[in-house]
Amino acid sequence: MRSIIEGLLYLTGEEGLMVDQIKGVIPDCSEHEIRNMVEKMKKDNLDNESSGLMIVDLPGGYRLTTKPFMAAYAEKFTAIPKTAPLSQAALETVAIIAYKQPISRIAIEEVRGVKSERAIQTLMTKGLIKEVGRAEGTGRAILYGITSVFLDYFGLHTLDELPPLLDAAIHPNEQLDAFDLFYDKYKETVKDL
Amino acid sequence: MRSIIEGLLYLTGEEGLMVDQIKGVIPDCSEHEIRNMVEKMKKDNLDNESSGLMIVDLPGGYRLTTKPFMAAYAEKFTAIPKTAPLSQAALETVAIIAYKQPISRIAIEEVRGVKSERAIQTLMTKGLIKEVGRAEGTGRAILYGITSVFLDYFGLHTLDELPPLLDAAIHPNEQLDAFDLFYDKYKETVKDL
Amino acid sequence: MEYTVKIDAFEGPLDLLLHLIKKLEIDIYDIPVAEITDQYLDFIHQMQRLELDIASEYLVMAATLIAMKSRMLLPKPELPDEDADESYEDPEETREALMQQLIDYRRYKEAAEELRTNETERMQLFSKLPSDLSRYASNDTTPIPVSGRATIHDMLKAFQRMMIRKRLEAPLDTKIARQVLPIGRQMNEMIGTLRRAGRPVSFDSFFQYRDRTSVVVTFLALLELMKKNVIYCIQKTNFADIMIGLGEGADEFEAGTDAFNY
Repeated sequence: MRSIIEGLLYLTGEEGLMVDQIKGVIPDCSEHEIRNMVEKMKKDNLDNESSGLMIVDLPGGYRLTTKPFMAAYAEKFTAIPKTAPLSQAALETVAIIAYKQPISRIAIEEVRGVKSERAIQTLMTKGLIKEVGRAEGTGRAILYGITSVFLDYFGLHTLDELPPLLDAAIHPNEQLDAFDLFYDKYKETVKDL
Repeated sequence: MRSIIEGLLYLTGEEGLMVDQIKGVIPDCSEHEIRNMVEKMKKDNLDNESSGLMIVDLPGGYRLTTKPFMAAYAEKFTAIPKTAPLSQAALETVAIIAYKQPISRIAIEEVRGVKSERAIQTLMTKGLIKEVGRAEGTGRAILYGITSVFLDYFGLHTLDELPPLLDAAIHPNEQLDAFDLFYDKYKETVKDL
Repeated sequence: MEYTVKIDAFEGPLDLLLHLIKKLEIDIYDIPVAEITDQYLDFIHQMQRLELDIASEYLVMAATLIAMKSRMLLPKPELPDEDADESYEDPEETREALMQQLIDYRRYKEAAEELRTNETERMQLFSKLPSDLSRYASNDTTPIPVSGRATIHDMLKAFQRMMIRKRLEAPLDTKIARQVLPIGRQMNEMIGTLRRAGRPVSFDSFFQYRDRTSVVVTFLALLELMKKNVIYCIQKTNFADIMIGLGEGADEFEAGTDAFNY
């Protein structure tokens, strides 16, 4: 049971793991048993100096996270030139902007379900997106769109070359196949350049 | 040091953590010390039955994953799309490429006795193989080789870990040299995929 | 002989031949041409009778086998006939070549089987998505490395993962959304969380279920607790996480669970 909880805490990462979800996976355990077990794991993790991880409370659940001392190392880590130049967050955000432009920050956050200020900031400084106007109505939110740097960066000639977005939420696998097909063509194009 | 590596393994998740990156974060440690430490952590994790996590090898680094027994629970909780296993045709094709690279489509088809265009296509889109050059002479056929995604996909640290061929007609040293020649290019491929 | 296997169970004529060799317990180094040809043709006929599509490679192999078998039945010419239009193909050489091809193919087939084991083992292992480390990044102005740029593929993969992540985030039991969430209970729940944490907790972490009702109720509970001085909120800088901690009024606070129902 302890190992299962540990595994699930890892997989759910920043999203956190609800006690209900643990109960769903280990139906024989009462909420009380689960909470006791996690409290014990929490304590063990804190006491264990050779572990860089700890468990924190969420409303209705828990989350595995790095210990506070790790912040300095995480900072150092991000300073290392990366092989993957754009983070998952930035890639998600730029995908939404490419398909839905012009789009406001609030609308992006609705799609992603998380704050996207930093990602937008990153994309702006890298020149992949720009402000393309203001929304009508109160607030007059900034609207974002992609730039020619975006096209260049992703190896596209025009925006029309973006693969059509299928109903990704319902058919994730088919979606990937469509991407694969597109990817072939994309590589061929690049080769000819 | 151990706690730092654990923390970084958690943060990088599926992306994996390269030995170089660990060195960047803890500059006082030699590669040798890092590798020894991770090997120890690997063993401890495996021995520890109350842990649901383990560390696996990647080319040039490591990745934190759940243990195999977790698979049934894990599927529901991971945000990483599950891929279908390779078809028999693709698997045979990639095996031939791994042992005989660089190799042209025609040469692959001679070994298999059937057309292999589609299998090659699949392997390309999955990033398991890449074009590594052109054959001399007329036609200048495309030559294929494997990528480091291949190594990761099959859980190999280096190409040396490929299972030996039954009647070893391939000289292992030749194979290695060929591999070294491409190695830098592989890295680029992975980045591009 | 009964054939219970379909032709698409084979990866081509070589695979089929290997199957027959194994089934008939033939020594691969000494293939009886007549027998293997008969068996092979039997199989192909059977498939044709079932009106299955047979790839041309299978028919080419059939032709090769028939040619080899018939030449073996003919006497060998005493001397090479230099005037002949076609050079004589020694059936022994053809047999040797086929044997080599089969052995070669079998090696890779076996290697592929081992790789299948690796693949299966690998598929049992799962990892989390990389954490968003942007909050640790000191500046985002680093130029984009040209050699390591992302592709459309990366972007769309990221998008797909986001969709899966959102599906995972949705409450498991959708009925929750229709239940009345008592604010009082939510307030108690939040205080409990803060007590267990023993330190301030981020504002975001209270909004795990993203359905409208629970967001609204949680937010109202927060406001109510703030008004009563049970909790306090701090934000260090613009856009930083808002942290929520227990305030002075926390000790004596007790919400009736039926209070403030919505």
